[in-house]
Amino acid sequence: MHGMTSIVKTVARIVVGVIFLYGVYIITHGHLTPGGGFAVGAVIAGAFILLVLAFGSDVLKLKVREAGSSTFESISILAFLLLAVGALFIGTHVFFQNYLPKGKVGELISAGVIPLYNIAVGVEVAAALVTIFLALVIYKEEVK
Amino acid sequence: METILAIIIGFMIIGALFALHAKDLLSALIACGIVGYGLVICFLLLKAPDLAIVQIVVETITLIIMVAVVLDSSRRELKEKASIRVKGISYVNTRYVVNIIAVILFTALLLFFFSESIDVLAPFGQHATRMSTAYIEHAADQTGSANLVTGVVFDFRGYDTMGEATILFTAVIGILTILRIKGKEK
Amino acid sequence: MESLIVLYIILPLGAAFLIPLIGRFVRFFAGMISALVFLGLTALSIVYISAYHSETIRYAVGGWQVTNGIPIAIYLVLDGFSGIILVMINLVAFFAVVYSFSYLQKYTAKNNFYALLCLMVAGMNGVVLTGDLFNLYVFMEIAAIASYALVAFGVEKEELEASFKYQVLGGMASLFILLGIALVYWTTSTLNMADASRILQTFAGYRIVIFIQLLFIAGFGMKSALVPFHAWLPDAHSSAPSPISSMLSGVLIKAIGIYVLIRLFFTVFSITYEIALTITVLGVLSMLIGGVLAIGQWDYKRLLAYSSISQVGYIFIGLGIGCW
Amino acid sequence: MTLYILCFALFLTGLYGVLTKRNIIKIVIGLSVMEFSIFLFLALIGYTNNGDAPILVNGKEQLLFVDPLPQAMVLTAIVIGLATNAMLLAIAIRIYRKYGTFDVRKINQLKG
Repeated sequence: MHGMTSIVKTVARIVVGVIFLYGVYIITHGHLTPGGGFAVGAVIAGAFILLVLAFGSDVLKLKVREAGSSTFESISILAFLLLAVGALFIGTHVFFQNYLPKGKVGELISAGVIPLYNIAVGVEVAAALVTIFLALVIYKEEVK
Repeated sequence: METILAIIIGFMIIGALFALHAKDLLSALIACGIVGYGLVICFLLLKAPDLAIVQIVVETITLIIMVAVVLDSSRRELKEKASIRVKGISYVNTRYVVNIIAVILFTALLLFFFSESIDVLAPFGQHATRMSTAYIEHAADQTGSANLVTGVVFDFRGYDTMGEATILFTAVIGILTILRIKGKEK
Repeated sequence: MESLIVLYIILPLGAAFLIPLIGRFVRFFAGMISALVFLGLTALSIVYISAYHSETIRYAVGGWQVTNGIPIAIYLVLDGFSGIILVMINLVAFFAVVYSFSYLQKYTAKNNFYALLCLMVAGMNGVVLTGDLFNLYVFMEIAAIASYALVAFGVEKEELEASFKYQVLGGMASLFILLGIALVYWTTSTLNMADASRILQTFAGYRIVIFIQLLFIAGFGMKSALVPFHAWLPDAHSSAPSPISSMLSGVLIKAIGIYVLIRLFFTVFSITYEIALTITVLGVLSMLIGGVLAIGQWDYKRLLAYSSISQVGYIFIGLGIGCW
Repeated sequence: MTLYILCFALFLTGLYGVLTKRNIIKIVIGLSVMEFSIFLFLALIGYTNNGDAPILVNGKEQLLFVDPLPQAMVLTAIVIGLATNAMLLAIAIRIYRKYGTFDVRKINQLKG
């Protein structure tokens, strides 16, 4: 896959950092402001897709990245499940109970497990979208 | 408010019809984008900022993937013609005309049945909450989340969200399975 | 003992999430863990049937209590009927895994096969156990998407075509069902099945209820290969790997089609004469057409698929007559 | 009520596309239009006149909110729609490479 012109590359290099920063902002404030795990996942995946489209890459490198992102995905969704299962052993022993202290409404560290779920889902969605995109690109490159 | 929404939905219907009838697949995709982004504006008007954010990014990524699929194909669609030509004389293609009449009749029938059957339900803007009354009243003190949608998605109905993350995982495994180069070992 | 009910979801999902991570390094991990999970769940279902056959177990996920007389949590419900279906799902899945050990020799990407099978079983278990309409949709989609990918597992021409047909019809069916669920929410403002049935009683005989019921018949009829909507089953059945064929017509069309329809029509809606007649007529058609079309088949898998369609017809006749 | 009927008309437009079009990409577009109409439908159901977006803001007195439950349902359904679309497109690209066309009339190895 070929990259694009140096104008696109330069702009992409600057913009990607801003997009990541925006993603991190929404994910940490997911329980306070609009947005949350899904939006962030898609935003970060968009940044990755921008990088791949702008700079281009050979198939071998893309394959390494695909393996990495699918591993990330499995780990993060497993973390989500473990967070939910953890409720079976803590507190009142009910599946999906919010077992951490709730804190004060409107503060950054509040709402118990919700921010953790948010982060797990965010990473999962981002990794999933990146894997889907890379799988399509690799298939198109390998089978002509 | 209702008029603006009605106009936007009207545009979305026109966009959808254009997308389904465009000759070039790329312009069909762009027209499909009209429907998707019109939906974003509707979400904003309907006081659903979470949905607007998610829809706008998801729509963009879907468009990128769809364009990537379409871009190196021939992009042309084989059309069914309204008239056929046999030995220099042109006849009206009866199958085409019958199709159009059937579609119009069926649509009118379904729309009529739908509009007749929904007249007992709550009109637009006068929705009465039942299950979500508790979600609205107790979200702040029982989940600690200031964003009620996040509270519902991750706490009251976190089980649904786990299912949804699982669906994305399933789709990824499925796509990796479908797009592997060799299906069988020789 | 009641709280073990969540294992039906956790164990297959956990296995499916672990397989891509560990299966790469340990050779027989995928097959062994899925066989163990399904065997364990079969045993658990048998214990449930024998110990709790006359009572219903309810489990509120998240521990949310009933407030102002309205259930707000997602409930998992296990009664005698769902217990039997659970035994069936997990037992057939166990045998499918045991058979795949040798069947999969010629295929690549074995780990993905087992992961998808685990996800499909998790989806079906979730559908059978849930007492919540939207949750039903979510888990139905897990099972459906896993089965789309499994039908195309061989990635040859026929498999891809069958999977595409199945996806389009299945996707349409899912959207009909989602529209039906949205209409139920509009009518009742609740998603809990027991609560919704209480409110729908005040709407008995209205056209909106008939509309919702028709949407559900169309949607779940497509999922269970009832006759006007049966086109996908023979193709999918004959193209899929053999273990998946057995899962498809053995449990998938029953668990996410017929079981849900029975659950909805016997517990949530009150049935009018016309709807019961519609179901019965569709069942008779399905029985006849499935049987007649089976005569001309020379491929054994297609023959069996048409036989399944015919059997689905018998089940629907029973459902229709039982509703009167 | 007009809004709901328009929304159902959008649903029927998508259904018409799925049932009559013979091109894989057009079928995918039809399915996504049907999806969009249902998302809109759910969002319309949850709207309350003069209601606020369901977010608590410190120091502001809010009494009436839009129903958050349909919004949560749409949030879930959007991602499900993305997953189904991606699966369909993966199959579509593979079919295109095998047959050289998106036309379903030319893709008929299986009979019946």
